[in-house]
Formats: sequence, C-alpha cells, structure tokens
Amino acid sequence: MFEIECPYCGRRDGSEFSYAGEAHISRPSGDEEISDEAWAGFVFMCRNIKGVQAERWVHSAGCRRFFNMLRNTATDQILAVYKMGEEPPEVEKQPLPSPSGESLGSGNDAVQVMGKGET
Amino acid sequence: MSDPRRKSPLAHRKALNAPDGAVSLRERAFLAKFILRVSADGEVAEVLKLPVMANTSLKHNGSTILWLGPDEWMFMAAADGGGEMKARLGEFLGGVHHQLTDVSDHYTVIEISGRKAYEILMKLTPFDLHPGAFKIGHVAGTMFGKTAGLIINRSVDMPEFDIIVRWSMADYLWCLIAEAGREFGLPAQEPVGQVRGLRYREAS
Amino acid sequence: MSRYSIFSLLREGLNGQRGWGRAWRQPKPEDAYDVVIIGGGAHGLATAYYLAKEHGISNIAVLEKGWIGGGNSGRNTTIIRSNYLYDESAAIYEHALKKWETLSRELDFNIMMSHRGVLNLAHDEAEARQIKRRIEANRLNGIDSEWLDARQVKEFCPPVNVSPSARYPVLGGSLQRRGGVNRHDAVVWGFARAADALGVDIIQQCEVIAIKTRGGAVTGVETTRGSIKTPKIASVVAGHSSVIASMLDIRLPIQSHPLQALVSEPVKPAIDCVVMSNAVHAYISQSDKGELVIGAGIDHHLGYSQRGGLNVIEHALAAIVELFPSFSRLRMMRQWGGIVDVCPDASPIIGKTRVKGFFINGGWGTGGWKATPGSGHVFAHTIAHDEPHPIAAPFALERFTAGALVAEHGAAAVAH
Amino acid sequence: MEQAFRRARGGVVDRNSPVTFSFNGKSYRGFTGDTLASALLANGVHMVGRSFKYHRPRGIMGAGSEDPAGIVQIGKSAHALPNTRASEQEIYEGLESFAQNCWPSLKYDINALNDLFSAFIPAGFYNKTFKGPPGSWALFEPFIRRAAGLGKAPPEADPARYEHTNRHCDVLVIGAGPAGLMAALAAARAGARVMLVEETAQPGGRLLSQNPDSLKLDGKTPAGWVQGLEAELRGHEDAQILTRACAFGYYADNYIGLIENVSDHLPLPVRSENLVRQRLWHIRARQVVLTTGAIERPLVFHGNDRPGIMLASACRTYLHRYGVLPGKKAAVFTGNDSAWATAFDLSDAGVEIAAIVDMRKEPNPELLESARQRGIDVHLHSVITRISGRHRIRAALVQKLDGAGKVASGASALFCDLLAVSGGWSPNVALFSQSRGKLRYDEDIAGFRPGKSWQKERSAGACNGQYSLESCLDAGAAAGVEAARSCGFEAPPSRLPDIKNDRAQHFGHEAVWEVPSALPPHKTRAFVDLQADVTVKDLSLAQLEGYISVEHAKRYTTSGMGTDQGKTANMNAFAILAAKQGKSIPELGITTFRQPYKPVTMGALAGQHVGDFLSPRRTTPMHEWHEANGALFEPVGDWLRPWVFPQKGESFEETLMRETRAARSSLGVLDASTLGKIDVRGPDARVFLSRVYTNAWMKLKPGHCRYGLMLGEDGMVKDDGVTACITDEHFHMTTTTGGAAPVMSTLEDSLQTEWPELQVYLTSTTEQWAVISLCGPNSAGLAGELLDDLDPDPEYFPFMSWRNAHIGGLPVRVFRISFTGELSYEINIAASYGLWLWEKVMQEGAKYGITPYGTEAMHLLRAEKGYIITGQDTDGTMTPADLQMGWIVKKTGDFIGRRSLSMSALMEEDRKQLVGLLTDDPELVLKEGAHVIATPREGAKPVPMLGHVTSSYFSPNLGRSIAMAVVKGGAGRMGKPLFVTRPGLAPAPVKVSATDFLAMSQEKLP
Repeated sequence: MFEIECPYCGRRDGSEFSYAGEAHISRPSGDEEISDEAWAGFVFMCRNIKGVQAERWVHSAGCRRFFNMLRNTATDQILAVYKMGEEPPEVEKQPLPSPSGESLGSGNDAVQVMGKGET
Repeated sequence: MSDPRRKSPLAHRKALNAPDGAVSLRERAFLAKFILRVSADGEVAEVLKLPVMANTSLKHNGSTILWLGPDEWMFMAAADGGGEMKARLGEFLGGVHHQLTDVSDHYTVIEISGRKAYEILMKLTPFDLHPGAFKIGHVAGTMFGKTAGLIINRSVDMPEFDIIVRWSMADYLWCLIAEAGREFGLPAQEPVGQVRGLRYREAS
Repeated sequence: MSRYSIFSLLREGLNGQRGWGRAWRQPKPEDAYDVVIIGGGAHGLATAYYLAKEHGISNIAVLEKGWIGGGNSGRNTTIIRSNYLYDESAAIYEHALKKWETLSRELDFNIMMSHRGVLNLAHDEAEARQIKRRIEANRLNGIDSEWLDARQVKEFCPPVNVSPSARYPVLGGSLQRRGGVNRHDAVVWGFARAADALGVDIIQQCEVIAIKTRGGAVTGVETTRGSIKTPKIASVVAGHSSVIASMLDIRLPIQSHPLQALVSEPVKPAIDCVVMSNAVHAYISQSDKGELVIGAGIDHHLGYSQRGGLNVIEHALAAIVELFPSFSRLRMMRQWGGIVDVCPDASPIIGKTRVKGFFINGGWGTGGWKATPGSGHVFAHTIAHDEPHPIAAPFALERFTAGALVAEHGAAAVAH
Repeated sequence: MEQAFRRARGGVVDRNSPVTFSFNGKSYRGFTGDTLASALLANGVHMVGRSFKYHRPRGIMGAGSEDPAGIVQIGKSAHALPNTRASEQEIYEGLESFAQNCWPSLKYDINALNDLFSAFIPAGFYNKTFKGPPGSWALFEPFIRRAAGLGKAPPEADPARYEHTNRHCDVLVIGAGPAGLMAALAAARAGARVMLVEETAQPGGRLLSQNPDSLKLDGKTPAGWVQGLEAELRGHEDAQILTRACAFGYYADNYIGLIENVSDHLPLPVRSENLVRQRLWHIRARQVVLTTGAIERPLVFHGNDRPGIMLASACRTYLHRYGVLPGKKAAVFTGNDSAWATAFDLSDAGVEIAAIVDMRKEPNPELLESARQRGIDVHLHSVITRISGRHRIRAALVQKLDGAGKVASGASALFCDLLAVSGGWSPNVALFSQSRGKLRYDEDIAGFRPGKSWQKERSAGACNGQYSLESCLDAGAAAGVEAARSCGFEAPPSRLPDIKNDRAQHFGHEAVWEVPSALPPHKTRAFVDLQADVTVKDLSLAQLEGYISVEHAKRYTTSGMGTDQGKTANMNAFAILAAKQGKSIPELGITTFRQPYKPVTMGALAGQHVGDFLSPRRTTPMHEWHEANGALFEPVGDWLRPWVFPQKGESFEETLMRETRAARSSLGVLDASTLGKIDVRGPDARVFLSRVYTNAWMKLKPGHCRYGLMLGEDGMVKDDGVTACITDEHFHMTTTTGGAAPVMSTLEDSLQTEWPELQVYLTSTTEQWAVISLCGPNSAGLAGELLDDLDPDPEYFPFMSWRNAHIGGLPVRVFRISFTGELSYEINIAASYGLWLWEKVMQEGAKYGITPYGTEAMHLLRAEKGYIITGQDTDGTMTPADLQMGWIVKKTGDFIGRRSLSMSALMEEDRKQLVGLLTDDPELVLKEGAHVIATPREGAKPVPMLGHVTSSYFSPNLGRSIAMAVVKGGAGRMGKPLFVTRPGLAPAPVKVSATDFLAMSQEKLP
C-alpha cells in the first residue's frame, strides 16, 4: 500500500485511508429536469481513467476529512493532494511510454528493459 | 471515588505488568471525554486554547485538549471533571455553531508504558512511534491491528502512551497488545466473546 | 492443424519432439478484416473461435497488445461454477459450464477441466439464508447445487476447520459438484490454436491507439502496427474496457480495481475441491502441480497498476489460515495482481453501443473466467447478427439507464 | 567416520557445540552454525531429493536461497516443514529431515520410471493428452496430482505463532555483505535511522566465503573485520541489524516486507511459546540501499544435474564459512575467471583437483600460472560432455572444442566426486525489479543490472555488477553516504579498509549459455531448471510450437516457476531462448520478478491476526450478564448479540417461543446497544436530514421521533432507523447495527463533499449509550418504577416521542419507539451504567416475569408486525415502493436516490414487492430463501420464479406460521393463491397477504 500525504495530518500509511471515488463530480439536483441517461451518467458511469485521475480519499482512521488527490492510476504515483473545494493544481504531464502506459510486448507488471541509448 | 454502579469496558481486566518493568498495561477508566466540533476560524480557538497545529495536544485548566482534525478536538479530564468542563465550554461557545458531544463512554483509554512499549505498539500500527518522529505530547489517529484508535505520547521519564479506543474494541485491543507483549513477559489474554455452543438455527 | 493424439505423441517421442507444428501462426496484420477483436485473452480468442466456427466469419484479427493470455486470463484462479442467483446470470454461466465440459475435446487441447466441486461457505445466519435462497433458485433453474451442513462440509473437504468456536465458524455451504477448476494457459492456447486453424489472425504486440469512425459507425483501428479497416470492432479487454471505450468518448459503468492472487509452494494433494468464502474474502484450490491457488480480495481504490497492497494478501491469508489451520506452515511462492472491471451490479456488459459496429464485452469483475466459452459464444452471435444473443440481452449497457440491474453481489465470491 | 568431510579448522561454526540431527532416519553430527546442507556435506551426503517431474536424483547445488535442488522436508507431524532448502535451514539438536518426492526411498524411487519415458513426456505433454471422451481427465488427474507436488503438507494445525511488526527508517540496507556493511555504517555515522537486514544467520555475505588465510581487511580476517563493523553499527542508537531476515517484497513507496526467522534454528523443546516462530516486518524506508549481491549461474550441459555438481562459489562457501570439504576429488568447469579461485582454494585445502576445464581459449594468464604452481591440470577450450554416476558424480568426460566451437572428437575422463561449475554471475536484481526499476542489459557482465530507478533506492556492489571486493566496499560506502544525504543528513565520506589479498580477483568471462554437446540436440539432456526439470530440449520445443514470447515459453515449459523462482535458471533460459530466436537478450525481454523473493510462510503473512484476533469481536456493556445467563450469541457484523437465552433443557425453538410470547404477553427486555447512533447538530440539521432520508424533517418537534429510510443514489433502500429531535438544531440519529459505519461515512462524505454549505456537525456516539428496550404490556409499569421523574403513561408520553429523565439520579434518554408493535420503551443510559441498569431492570422486572430476549425473538416479533429488516427483507434491489412503503417518500424536494425512483425499470408494476404469505396449512413454516411460483407443481426446469421468502417463522402469538416474501407484482396479488417450493416435496400453497400480521390477527387471521 502506498503512502498518502493527508493535507491535515501529514504523511501516513495508506491503510489509514479509504478511497472515495472520482473527484469534482457535482451531483445533479433532483429538482432539475434531467434525462434518465444523464442521471444514469451521474449514478453509474465513470471516467475510470488510466493515467492521472482526480479522486477523493478520506483519512478514515485519522482526521476523518475527505480530500482530493491527483494520482496516476497506472503507476500509483501521487502527484498532488488538495483540500475539498479547491481546484486541482497544475501538475507536470505524465507522458506514457506507450498508449497503454506500459512497455510494448508485456503486461505493465512485467520487467522493463531499457532500450539502447536510453538513459 | 467513582460511582460503584459504574463499570468501565475493561473492568474485567487487571493491570498487567511484565517483569523488570519492561511494560505495563492498564485502563485509565472513566476519564471525561468530549468531542468538540467547531470552526477554528474566529476567536474560538484562541479563547478555548485549542491546539490548532495538527497532531498536537495542549493541557489547559486541568484538561487535555487533543487535536483530532481541522475542526475537531477532544477534551479529556478526570472522571469527575466532565460536568464542569462541559458547562465551561458551553459558556464560551454560546452563539457559535458547534457540536459538543459527551463521548466519555464511547471511548476508553488504555495506557501502555515501559521500555518495550514502543516495540510492542509497533507490532500493531503502521504509524511511526519512534521518539524522533512522534514527540511527547503528540497525538495521532491511526490503526492498531484492526481497530482505529487515537494515540498520545505521554512519556515523561519512561515511554508512556495512551490509546483512546472505542468501548466495543477495547477488549480486542487490550488482548492484542498483551499478545504482542508476550515475548517481554506479558501474560496471554483471551478476548471476551468466545462463542461456544450452537451457532446455527437449523442445527438445533 | 495437426491433431494431437496418442500416435502423434508416440511418434514425436521417438523423433525427439522435432516434428510438431506451430500451435498458431504469427501473421502480420492485413489491411482490412471483417471483424477486429481487441484483446487476446481467453474471452477474445473464444469470441474469434466461435465467430469462425459458428458464423462463418473467419476474416478476423485478434489484436493483442502484449502476449495472448497475459492479462487476467493468465492471472485468475480459474474457478468454474454456474450457481448464480438470478436467471439471467445462471443462464450465461450455465451456458459456459456446459461448454467447459466438452471443450478439451472440441479444441483438441486438454484444458485440464477438473470438475472437483466448488464449496461456497456460510459463516453466519444471514449468509446461510442468502446461500439457501441461491441454492433453491439454482435447483429451479436446473443447475446442480446443494446445501451441506458443517459436518458434510468437513466430510467433503477434510482440511476445513469447522470448529464452532472459530472466529468465522462454518455453518455450512453450497456445493456445486460440476464446478471446479481448469488450466488457464491451456484454455488460451487451445482457443488460439483452434481459432488460428479456422483462419483467424492472432496478432500479438499490436496495441490499438485509436478507433476510427464515420457517421457514427466504426471504420477501422489505428494500431502500433499500422491501420486496419473494419466495419466491426469488438472490445474484450478485461480491466481496460474504459480505456478502449474512451477512444469513442463512451463512458462505462465500470471501475477498474487491483485484484490479487497467489500460489503456495507445490505440495502433495492437500485439498481436493474449491473452497470460497465470501465473508472472509478468500478462495482456494490446489493446482495439478500441487500449488495452493489462493485468491484475495480487491483493493478498493481504482487502479491499473496490476499491483495491490500487501495488506490485502495478508488479510486473505489470515482468512485461509483460519479456515485451514494446517496450511499455515506452507509458503507463499508467488503473488501477483490483475485488473478487474467491476460493474455496480457485479454483472458483465455484453452487447452493442451507441457507435455502430462497436461491441463491448467487459465488466466481469472477479467472475469472468468461468464465463469464457459462454461469453465468447454469445458475444460472437451478437457481433455476427448485430443483435444480442438472447442470453446476452439482459447484460446490455442500456440496463443502467433503465435501472434494470442484475444485482449479483451475493453470488460473486468477493462482495464489491 | 563422523564428519569425514569436516576440515580441521576454519569456518564460523561453533566446534565446541556439536549437534545431532538426522536425515532419512539416519543420525549425523554437525556443529551449531551449520546449515543442514553444510552438515550433510560434512558427512559426505550430497544427494538429498528427487526432482519434480522426472524424479531424478538431486543434490545440494548452492549455498543459500538460490539453490534450486537441495530441498527437503523438515520435522514431523504438526512441525513438518515441506520444501525447505537444506542450504538455509540451520541445524539444531534433534532436527529431523527427510527426502521429498520419492517413494519407497530416496535411492529407489518408483516414479523415477518417469525419467525413462522422459522422451514421451516433454513440456506441454498434458495439453496434448487426456482430452476426451468426457471424464477421461477425471480418471487420470488424481494420479497426476499425486505424482506432482514436492513435500507433504502436514494435516495438523500449525502450533506456531507468528507476528507482524512495523518500522520506519531513513535508510534500509538490504544484504549485509561487504557493500551492505559499508553502506549501513556510512549512513549510521551520519546519524540516520538505519536498518541493515541479512538473510543468513550473520552479516558478512561473500566475505565469509573468502579464504581467511589469503584475505585481510585492515589486518583482520574477513570474519574479524565484519565483527568489528557489526559492533560499531550496534553501537549506534538508531541503527538496527536484523539477521535471519530476508527482504522478500519491494512494494510501493519504499514499503518492504521482511521475513525474520525467530525460532526455526532452535531445538523444538526450547522454543518458547512466548516467542514467535517467524516475524514479518513491514518497513517504510525513506531511502533503500540494495546490496543483494550476485548469483552464480550454473552451466547448461548434458547431465549437469547430478548430485555432486555444485556452483563454484557454493564450494568456497562450504569450504570457508562452514569448514567443510564438499568433495575429496574435484574438477572445475567454467567459462570465467572467478571459478578458478575455487579450484585454488579447494586445492589449498587438500582437495585433489582433477582438472580445471575452461571453455575459453585464453583465460587470465595469472590464473594459469597459479594453476601451474599448484600442479593443476588445465583443459582450455574444452567442455564437459558427459557425467557418470547416478546418485553422485563419479567422473566427467572432457572434450576439446574445435575452431567452430563444436565438440571435437577425442575425450578424456576426469574422475571426481565434485564438479564445481560456473557460468558467470547475474546481479541479484529481483528486489530492484520488484521496485519497478528498469533493467539494463550489460554486455560486459553478460547480465542485467539496475538501469533506471523508479523508487528511492540505489544498488551497490555485486547486485550492480560491481564484483571486486574493492568496488563493493567503495560503492557500498558511497551509497550509504548518498542515501543519508538524501534524507537530509550531513554525511562525511567513509574510509575504506586496507585490503591485503594474496589472491588476485579476476572476473573475466565469456558467456556460453548452452554448452556445446557431443550428442545431437534431441538426445542432449541439459537442464536449465533443475527443480522443474526443464531442459534445453523443452525450450526448443516451445520455440518449435510457437510459444515464442518469453512469458509463453516460461509457462509452457514451467521454467523458473519452482520454489527457487528460477534464481539460477532464468538467465540461462532467457539467453538460450533468445539465441534460438536469433534475438538479443534484451530484445527477447525477461519475465517478471514477482514477490516474494523467496517463499514466505503463509502463517507469517497472516501474523498475529488469526483465531480470536482475525477480527475484533465487539460486545456491549451487558455482555457479561448475557454470558453468565447462558445466552447463545449471533454474530452481527463484528458484534456479538444475544440470540436466545435458553433455559435448562430448552430447545432453541422452545426458547424462541417463550421469549416471543413473553414480550407480547407481559414483559420482555432486549439489549439494543449495538444500534448505530450519530449525534447530528447544526442550524442546517433539518435540511440535511431531509436530504438523506426520503421523508420530511422540517417540522419534527423537539421531543419527537421519526422513522426514516435511507436510499443509495440508485434508489435502493440502504438503511433505516429512528431519529429523535433533541432541539431544533440537534438530533439523535439511529442506524442499523451493520449500517453504523457506512452510514456515518456516507453522511460525512455528503457534508464535506456535496453540501459544504450546510452547517451541520456529526459525531458517532454508538458506544456512548447502552440501550435497553422494554417491550410488552407491563413495560410501562416497570418503566414507571424505574424512572425517577417521568410518567411513562402512553397518554402523556406518546408513541414516537422521547424524554430526558433520570434513573437512580442518572440521566437517561427514553424513547417511546417500538420495533415490535408492542408497547415499548427504549432507555438509553451512559454505557458505563448499562450493566447496572440491566441488572436493575431484571431485578425489578422479576415481578412481571421479565424475560430477556435475543435477536431471534426480536426478528420474530417485528415480523409479526410486518416491519422490515434491511439486509434480510431487502437485498440492495428494493425501492421504498417495492417494500410497500411509498408513504415514506415525500412528494416534493430532493433527497439521495430520489431521481432514480423514476427510472423506467424502477417504476414497473410487476417489480418484486414485499408481501405477507400465509400458508394454507397454518402449522407449516416455509423455509427462508424458498421460492415463490405460480403453479402447484414445479414442472419442467427452468421453473419460472416469482420471488422468494425473506422471513419466515412460527408465530406463537398468532398461533400460526407467518412469512414475508418479495413477489413479482405482489402488491396486486393480495389474497391470491401462490405456491412456495420445498425441495423434495410438493410446493406449499399460500395466500398473499399484507405484512402486518398483528393487525390482521386483531381482525382475525385465516
């Protein structure tokens, strides 16, 4: 399990936290007219990004605060942590070595071998 | 003297002491505990002497105030100090949107002290209790085995920690700590709730 | 395709094993195909095989970004069963189970289908109630399924701890005797070899970069090995369904999570059936090589890293040790992670999409392996006819806009 | 003769501490500090087991965790340990060990017949056979299973204890060889928190395998120098050395798993039950230094798997670390310089050297000179082509290579009982690769070395391709300094020791992956993986059949999939596969290094979290009383709730009937403390409640309570409970027992994420309150007697209201709510007074015949009233309308799940709806989970199912059976006949009814 920098408590073991889904999704009010499709889009559909995703976590064993985080879901690298209500910070683009984010010819769990001339 | 009608969650456990003072375990029962939720903006924090720095605690007016989160603190005081503390806080908080909740019985406190306290607790928590990282007076909410708990470093001459744990998890945690302390001489403790007999309606 | 037989084995034994042919070709991609299947796992290869065999469409490319069977096909714990709760699910898993029974012969490849029985344990009254409801539904659907009480569980699977003082005591469980396990690589290779023999091009090291459309219909794919024209594209990429769908701006009700598994060192036969426990999130069987094959729970965060936390493995093994105290001394030899596509109702998505010619098969969660031949079969029909196979119909994507979910949480081994 | 192969002196074993152990029933002696392998070798025993597939004899080949072949079963019955590496198991007094995978004996193994037929059972054999007719695999599989596997799993429960522990450190150094020692010391001197972990029993690594007569560091022997460093390191307060601890897994964010053997080296009788057998460490390190060394590669040639063939470096380890001669007459076969030192050391130790066979034309001239001085025969540009001796090597055939590198005619025999082999070295990059670092193929060392790091780690020494002692020490020290600096410490460069080495170090080599054979390829049996019995021929077959991806070839042949994870096999296999495909090794790629680096005991992975500690058992303040009064308990989530309170001689059903009757006829009492409780407070509390519940909350007056349903956004019922209005801004919410945590989390999520503008605070108070529920006509009477200051008369204290009051001067909250339809009072008191109040209730209620009842009676009582239990009558697919609770859904205003309720599928009329079922036969109790069908007979399968029975009981109060069920279009079927299935019996006829059976009974039940 990775470590997470709680914006309130500091760096803690990931087991103190719970994942709470994609961030920056606003709930359509039930008062507005909204199509079945749009509502299902809110309730069920996900972007399910492979790459940098804005997502919510809660420090469930610590301060119980929900917060946002930018994480590369393909590598589990956490790029930024920010509080609820804040806009995601700019982060460096993470170019993926191949469209799938992994070296060709292997699952992304496989050993990566450097090519000639690569440093 | 506490009310004889009162029983703490670990009343059935005797304090445990390992030989040579390696480690001791006891319940600090009946401490008055209140959770205050309030915005730290404005004067409240200053007036109430709330520790606003994360993971810290302060002692004030006979009570210990623990930082639990950016808008959440725990006030701890002696068993008989609860009423007064509540009244005093209520006075300060008059018109402010807040929540003050008595959790004296929701939680209890397990105190673990002695040379081996650190080594024993590290068997239970992913949190870094090394004295260089978790300083005296510091507080953290983290996991102990499979239960969440709050830990306070109360060391003076000897390592000493309080763990604040929910009533229903206290016995589990007590026994788990004892289990971890076996190599230093703590006796094994059998958790309550051993289930014997029929477990299934249709088996009857 | 030369058949494998006792004679060919004898001949090659004497010949120093020098005369075998290739199990499948290594073709270069053509300019155009009638159908392009994205994903060379067991489901994709099965789809290609049934398209070629039953629908006369053999001008097919199966595009695999790595090596075939290298995704979830090569990472799962190969449990086969069909004892699902709802009619819709029971139908597709039973369709698959019937095919598993004869697949070795059909593919001329021993997939080591071992019908050794699958036990699903109940640890409390609520679970027992749920399992009994399922058993009764199975019975009425004509699917074999029976309740064993704790004593019968012990008889059927002697290493299980049925002590009533266990932290999670075994109250009983359901047994599907026709359930079991098979050999994942063999299934992949068997389907690949059979599909290849029918003319299907299996193209490895070929990753799809983009999907091309015109007028709301697909026209082809862009790959790392060039462009390919096709009027029909089928995405069968367990774990990565959203990645492919996003190429067409389609959002799916799918979240991808790490799911881990492990094997122990090989030992002589120690457990002769499959045991699954929902309450403690673990499942176990023993491979023919002697390794205990153990599945753990999913990590709750979204993740494509094919890696979960060590804590999840530790939880699973604590549960295994609780259920099988004698396995505690054995050693974990290998651990790995896959990526599972999880739908909110724990049922798959099979069918058409709003883009004409783009078909999707995914969202199998932890339960995809057992469906392989059934999934491939009904998906091939759906692709060939542009209409869902009746068994596939309830699993269309539209069920989410209608709210007609097939909520199988209780039937999956791991509750999501 | 006792320990005939033990040298007169040398080694780190304790010669004053002899140990008796046994192998296959025969008793031997060794010394404390010996591994089983070194002790067996000291007694001249090489062959210890049989291989996986062909059951060929297997001996000790390595001197550590890399050994693919020397694995045995340790101990008996509950203490049995299958598949244990002899070269890792330390001996102790009374240790018993056994050969595995052979029957009836190690020497005469019936399954060795497999070897005779090996030509017919190549890789992939099973894919091609037993394909049909159906059932044929079932016939053969059991035999195949029995032949496979290695050791035997003990059937007894494991008596050992295990535990986890956690540490954080600045610098973690993995491997206490020369590089690791220097790294740890450098970092410790800088003041960093350092952990140095060593897989074996003591630090030193390869230094302990050096000839102490020829190597001196700062004037000390290698062992002496190591001791000095160890002592200094232990002197640093924040430095820790862990021995017998193997780093097995490198996970995200520098999280490393270590497995420490705590007791495995101790004799069984002295193992303390207070000390664990193994301890699993979770380390979170800011910086990691990998000093994991290198693994020597065996040579791949015909007959290379015979016992007595040993890695050259292992020979030196046995010689110097353990003081054991691995043979009396040795030959060395190599393609590199480092193995020559083995020949010299063996020779200097008195072993006769039959010859050094080097595949190269021109090894280092210094080596030739040294050999000449010792009178050792040298065969250059030569190979070994054949081995004789079945259970142990007796002789090796050496043949010259011709100009084309093929075997030339003409051969000579080398008589030997030991053949030291070396195919060069592979940096041990397993952990680096697990950390997701990228590997780089280095032609110079013909191996992969760390290329690009992914995590905060660095590799130093042999694991980084730096093989000489000087470079290991230098690189280790530098890595330690850098690591400490990266953690913010000022670290001065470390001084390196003065080294005096009589033996020049040479690492020149030529990689020869497949040794030229005198036989045609299909007749050559050259083993790549000694444990899995994979030969070059198998790799060829994989290639021939198109399994050309390295991963396919691995799976097809099972190369590298044994318990050694292919530590010695993989590099050779990759290189040979690459050559067959005409590719370079990096082009072919390699397979994944998976965790764990070496097998880890499952019990250790489970740690202390087993048995009673698998998960907490949560109990209420009154638990003690329940237990003392004979309650049977039902687990509800982690909680234990009293299920029934049987009296002597009573059956479960009798108890249930008695408890249920009492609660309606006089007075029952239930411990309801486990209900989830949440304190809700703030000016927007009402708005908040109106959004999370389906009904309206704006007008609920202080002193009153209301029942609420919570839905998910999908419109399905998730939880329910009663919430009381304390003041206009303050509410006391209750949830189901299981719902407490998820509801709290969902509500906090909504407040923090969705509606941060709402001024509401939440605090969980579940365990603050003990809850005692009095139920029955006499409950008011008892409540009146208990309460100091509240008249419980329903006239003044109406249903669905609550009051603050006192009992014995203690504050209580009393709720007039009921889950049974009966007159009820729920008394909430601070938990620490719960037991006192319960006992008081029991005492004062005695005159009413007060009867404690458990969850089962509670379930029955609420079913009589037709109240639902979420999770039993709902399963995540029920809307309020499905539960016939449309009344609780407000007409206007949003709430969680509202919009979903108008999705088409959720509006359909023939959805499954909750109804009552009354059996025609009032004595018949339907089975929960039974299905509802429309016809009196099941008919052909599949049988159309209309729904299922969710709750079913015999109601003593109504004198008949009652059931609740969800039935398709149930709401429209009131009074209609249906049938409920019964396995083996005819379906039971039932009539659809409302669910409030109590109300019906007052109108007269059928």
